[in-house]
Amino acid sequence: MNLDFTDADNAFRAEVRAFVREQLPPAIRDKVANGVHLTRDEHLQWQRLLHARGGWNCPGWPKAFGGPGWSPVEQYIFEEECALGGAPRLVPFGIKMVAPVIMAFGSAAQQARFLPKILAAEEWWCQGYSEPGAGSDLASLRTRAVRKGDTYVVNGQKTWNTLGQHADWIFCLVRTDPEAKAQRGISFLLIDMKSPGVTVRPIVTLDGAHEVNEIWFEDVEVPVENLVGEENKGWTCAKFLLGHERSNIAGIGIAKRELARLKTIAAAETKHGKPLIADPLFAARVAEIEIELMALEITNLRVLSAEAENKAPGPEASILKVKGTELQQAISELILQAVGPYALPFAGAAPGPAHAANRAAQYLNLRKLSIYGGSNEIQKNIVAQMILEL
Amino acid sequence: MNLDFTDADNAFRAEVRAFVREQLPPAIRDKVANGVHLTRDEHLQWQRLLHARGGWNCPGWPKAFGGPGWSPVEQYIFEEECALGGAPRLVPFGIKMVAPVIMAFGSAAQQARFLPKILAAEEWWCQGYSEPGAGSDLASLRTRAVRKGDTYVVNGQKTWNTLGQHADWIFCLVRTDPEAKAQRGISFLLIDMKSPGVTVRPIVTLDGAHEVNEIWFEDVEVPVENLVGEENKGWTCAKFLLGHERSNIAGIGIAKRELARLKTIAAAETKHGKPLIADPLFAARVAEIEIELMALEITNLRVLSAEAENKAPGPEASILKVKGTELQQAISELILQAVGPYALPFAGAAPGPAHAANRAAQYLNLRKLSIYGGSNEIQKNIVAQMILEL
Amino acid sequence: MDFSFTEEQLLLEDTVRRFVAKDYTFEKRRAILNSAEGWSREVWQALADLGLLALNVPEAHGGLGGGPVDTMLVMNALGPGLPLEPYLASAVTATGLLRDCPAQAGLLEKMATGEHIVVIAHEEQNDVPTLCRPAGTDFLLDGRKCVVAHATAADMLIVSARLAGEPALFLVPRDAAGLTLDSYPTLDGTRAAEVHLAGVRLPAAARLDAGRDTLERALDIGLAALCAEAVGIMKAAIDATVDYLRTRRQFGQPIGRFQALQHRAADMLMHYEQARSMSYLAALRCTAQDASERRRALAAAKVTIGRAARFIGQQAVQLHGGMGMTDELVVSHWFKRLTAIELLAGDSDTHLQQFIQASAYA
Amino acid sequence: MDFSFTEEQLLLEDTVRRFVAKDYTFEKRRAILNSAEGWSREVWQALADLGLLALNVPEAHGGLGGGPVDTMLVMNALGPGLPLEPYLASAVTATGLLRDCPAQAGLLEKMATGEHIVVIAHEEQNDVPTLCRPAGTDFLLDGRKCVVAHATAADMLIVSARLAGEPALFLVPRDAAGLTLDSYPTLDGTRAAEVHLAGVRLPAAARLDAGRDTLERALDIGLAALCAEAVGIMKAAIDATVDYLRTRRQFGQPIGRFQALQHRAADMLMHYEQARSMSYLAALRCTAQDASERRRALAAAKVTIGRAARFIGQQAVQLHGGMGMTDELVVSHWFKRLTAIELLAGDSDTHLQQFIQASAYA
Repeated sequence: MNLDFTDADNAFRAEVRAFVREQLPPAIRDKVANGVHLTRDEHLQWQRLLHARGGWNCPGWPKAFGGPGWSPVEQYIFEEECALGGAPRLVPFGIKMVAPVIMAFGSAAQQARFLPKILAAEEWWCQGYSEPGAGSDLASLRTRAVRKGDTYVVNGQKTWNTLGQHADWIFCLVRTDPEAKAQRGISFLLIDMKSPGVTVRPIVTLDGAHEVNEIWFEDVEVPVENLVGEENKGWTCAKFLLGHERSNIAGIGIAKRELARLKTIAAAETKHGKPLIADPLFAARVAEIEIELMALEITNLRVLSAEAENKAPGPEASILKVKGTELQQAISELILQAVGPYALPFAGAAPGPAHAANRAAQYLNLRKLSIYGGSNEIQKNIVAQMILEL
Repeated sequence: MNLDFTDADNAFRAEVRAFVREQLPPAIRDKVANGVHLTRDEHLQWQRLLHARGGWNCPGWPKAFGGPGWSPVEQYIFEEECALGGAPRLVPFGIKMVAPVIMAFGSAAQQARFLPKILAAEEWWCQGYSEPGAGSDLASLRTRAVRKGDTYVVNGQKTWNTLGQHADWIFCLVRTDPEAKAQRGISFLLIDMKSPGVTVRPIVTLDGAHEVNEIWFEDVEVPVENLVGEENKGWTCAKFLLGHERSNIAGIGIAKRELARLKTIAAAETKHGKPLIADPLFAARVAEIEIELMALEITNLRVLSAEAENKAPGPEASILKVKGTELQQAISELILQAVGPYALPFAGAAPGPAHAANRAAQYLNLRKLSIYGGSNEIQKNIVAQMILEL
Repeated sequence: MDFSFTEEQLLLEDTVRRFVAKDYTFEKRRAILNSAEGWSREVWQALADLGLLALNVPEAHGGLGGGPVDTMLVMNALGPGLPLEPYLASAVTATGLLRDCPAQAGLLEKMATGEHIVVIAHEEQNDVPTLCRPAGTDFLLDGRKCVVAHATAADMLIVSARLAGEPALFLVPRDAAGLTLDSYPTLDGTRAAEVHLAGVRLPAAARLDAGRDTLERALDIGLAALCAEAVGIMKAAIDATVDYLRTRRQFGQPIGRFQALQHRAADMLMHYEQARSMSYLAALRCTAQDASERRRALAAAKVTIGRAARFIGQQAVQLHGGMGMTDELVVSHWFKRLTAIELLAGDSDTHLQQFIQASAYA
Repeated sequence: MDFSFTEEQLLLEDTVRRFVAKDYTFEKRRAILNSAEGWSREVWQALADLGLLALNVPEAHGGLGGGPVDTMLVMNALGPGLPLEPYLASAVTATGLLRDCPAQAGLLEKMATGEHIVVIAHEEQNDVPTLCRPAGTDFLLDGRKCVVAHATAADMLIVSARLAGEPALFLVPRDAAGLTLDSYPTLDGTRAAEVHLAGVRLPAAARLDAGRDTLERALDIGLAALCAEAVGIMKAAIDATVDYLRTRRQFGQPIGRFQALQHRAADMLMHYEQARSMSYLAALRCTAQDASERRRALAAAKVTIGRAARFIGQQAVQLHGGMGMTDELVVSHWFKRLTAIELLAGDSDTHLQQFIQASAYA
């Protein structure tokens, strides 16, 4: 047993680090540093720079599909270095969600049509899973797709759709057999966002951002060739996808970056004439988090290592999700506390020190972490039922 | 609105304080201070001293039955001053549990037979509620009482019986109608511990103490005149009793005394050559608890005050139970931390400073607080279901 | 010991509660929030008409002579409406200060009617003090006050400054030459501003006859009111969350049947009850003469309310799921105000340390 | 990076696990606990026969030349048995120290066979130092060492003392004149003693050729083993609790169906996984040459394991209800050992502060 990365791993890390340092546009780096949302073009700009490096924008893809063919540990190092270097998180819906499903269940024609566009960062994907009446409880979804000849006619409503305003395509779970119970009778469908009858309605969130949407489908016609896998067997794709969504679920790199930011801010802010970080109580709060993060990094690597040995990426990911999101939220709370009253100015106002700008919006935004992707309560159910068999 | 006690309240407090200071035997005070369990005689000695003062050993009793006829606030002050003065907690099974039931549901003959002996601290009572298969879930109890002429024949087993080894009498919930469901078919029976067929089997707890027992009933004959209230209506008594058990449930006085002890110990112990209490992190941990205790005291007084206006002592008591026991446990944790390695010597060994003796046993013993009297999980169910109506 | 309120007090609370329900709806507030000024003079006049602006003004100066307990009830009721008007800043805190300045009776009378709004500008970044120097019989002020809530709404600012090393307070008209405001929205929707003072010339009469003690007591009166506001919001957030748990269904049952969520709601209620208790203490001790008793009580109250505000605010959002994250529902706005309250007037750790000091632990 | 173990290591762990299951049952341990000595020489010989006492002795001195990872696996497996014998004290910590003293090869050989038991006596109450003064070529020791685990079982004590203001280490036979032991049971059942040294005369050869660094590294080797022991106990406590939740019925169903208890169990598991990760780190860093890297890792590990030990220990008892409070069930004994481990070798806050210092926060 040893906890050190191999020389090859370290060389790879250096390579990624250098790439991010040299290639990440400073304007994007600054926006990420200040928690400002990127434009569509900025996202795509970074993805294309990565793509040009050899498919790095698709870190989990095998070489056969044009990806870099990295091991789980290499993917982990890549994502960590991107985060530490201040790069934006890769929008996962195309590269990490629909692509693996198309690779595993799609026809050769679907693979040929869709994967190269994702790889080239030419088409933006979004997700149509949640519905107003079905959040964590996907089995109760109601969006209908009725087959008429060579098309499905889709009616219904999706919600909590992330960045759909930028998307060219959406992958959806739709009900194709209204008689079937629970997860049966659901199909996995790819829908062109430009189809007539698709409406995107923004949902403004508490931080004032437009990051999520409602998507309405009114008699939207979808060619049957856009069905992935078998009709009524969409649940198989959905379960498969949930497993893949969870790589990098702990967000260790982001947490490390934000912890470093917290320490920098706490060194700059003063309390009773001394740096805040020298306050024994504040230092203890920071240290508790830093220690938990050290532990979670090793826990994450343990899970990765089991994955690398072809053990399935199982319910352990739920542990990473709960602890990882708790840590990111805890760091954002301490940043708010460190910044103090200058955290109050909002909506772009920044009368205080530069490090204070936008911190409240970030704190508010990060509350989503424990809600989406399966709420932390659902994750604990999974831990109790799948791992502990209660 | 005001938070100050009245002059009359303050005078009463001074009276109780003086009494405890003058009358509490030093040997008993020392045992309480060191968390050492008292003998039967020591308990009774203190109860008789209180009794001689005018029924003070029965603080909740009305004057009609020989009690002091105190208001809820006076009872609160009395119990707080007893705790602060280092007096032992009054064993509640006679005075606070069976006595109110006998007053409310007992016959005149039962009242005449039993209450004076409790008041005079001549008879010791214990409780027969829990059974091996029925802890918080009293409705599933199985101890049977079959009526044969003028006697009930009792068979079954009770557990988690506190101090039954000292008891003259036990009050029991027994099943008198085996056909009835859930809480129906249960009766409230008074049983002489000297009856043939009663066996007391000690349960040694993790702190090495003998504080609880199993009680076995084998063909125990109980005269029907020892039935309180109606046959099969014992649940009414049980519910009534649960309400009364909860006065002083928060244990504010004890918590204040132990918090003071914590501060004294932390002032005597050193860390890096300074008193431990001067360590900013340790001080913060103490302060968090002290502040919570300040809040809980006011919350407790608010509940008392509502009670005094004849609003029923309702499910709010569950809040007091959860918070009060959490605080007592938290204080015992910090005491353990303050004492350090000299908390390890056990079973009477006391090689370290006097304040270190027995602290680990106390910490271990207090884990019971969140388990007994309705576990804290059950209390939260009550808060959610009875107060929040979820 | 008495936890009851007088009939007048209960009537007052009820009046405010009905005002919020009828005249300060979430929709109306949103319109005010999106207006250029960010607050409503019409609402301000309505508050004056209800007598609320006169509440803390002594009867001698045309007021109602109310005290912190009355204010507590008003803030409890006002809180859930998330007022954008400077009620706490002007009608509670500044009024609480000026009440101790006999020369300011006229100003108080105008504050009682709603004609004048006054806010205190005290906080400084990294404690860089605002300085005052004499110029003949006048005074000159230079410095910067940070994140002054409602500064643009104010007619007058009470500015703290150092005069020959000693603290002093000055009444500064908002339109004084040399005073500029850099205004911006804050996370809970209220406007605040950086107050820049560059050679602001004031006559001798602008200096208030009040020292550090008066200022500290006024700030404590404001702190107690802030605690009461938080408690009112917490209650509303818990009620809305419990309602949501009862109606929202998942996996075939209301989500309020899930025990983990029931326990979370119970934890929210326990935080609330403790916060409410400490808000009583804050109201009853904020005018105490004994400074260390007052500090101890107020610090303990702020710690309790800060912790409760965070837990209840976060969990109200969490238990509402995605809906809790939307700008559309009031719950996210309560969460934001609770977040701001935790940061305002000293954060929880600062008060924890003040408590330790006032309690003479070591 | 490699989280796998060698076949030899897995075999070693399995051997210990089977030894505990078969030869160190809860009943057998109870009999040893109640014996006069409070530990079993027969068990000690069995451990020697399994090669466990030789594990950390260098091959040159008749040992197996194992390291901290091997020890971690042994302690994982040994922990749930709650051994009353001085395995950690003698075969890990003291061996770890003596391994660095070339002159002590003979002693190490005897420790490997089980013939000699050695424990370190280092802690002092309120840091009152044990003093050493030269007397001709001899040394005289005076002082008191507190809560020395297994002191009465030891043949030799390694005593730290100040010699002309500098730290020094001495090998003291337990039967040395002037050395008295005041022995007592501790809360987890192991025996400890106050070690009183009154003019204990030692020859020059008794002084170990080892400084503060050697001592500190040995203590860190012991600390890593203590962490591993805790992790083993946590796992056993979680398994037993989950079993209990599955079988114990209340309100008509297994209590493990209640979501609040499911989430509690999930929280226990999460604490455990984090503790296990940090126990790996502790094992791999406890022999690191860079003192501040070592301190940082070990302090972080102790904090994590301390918190996890408390939460898992308390909740194992809580979820067992009244049964968890009884002496009859092993779960209360695991809880007691976990409680002791949190207090031993520096509590969580002490290590938190060490972590801050080693991380150069300010």
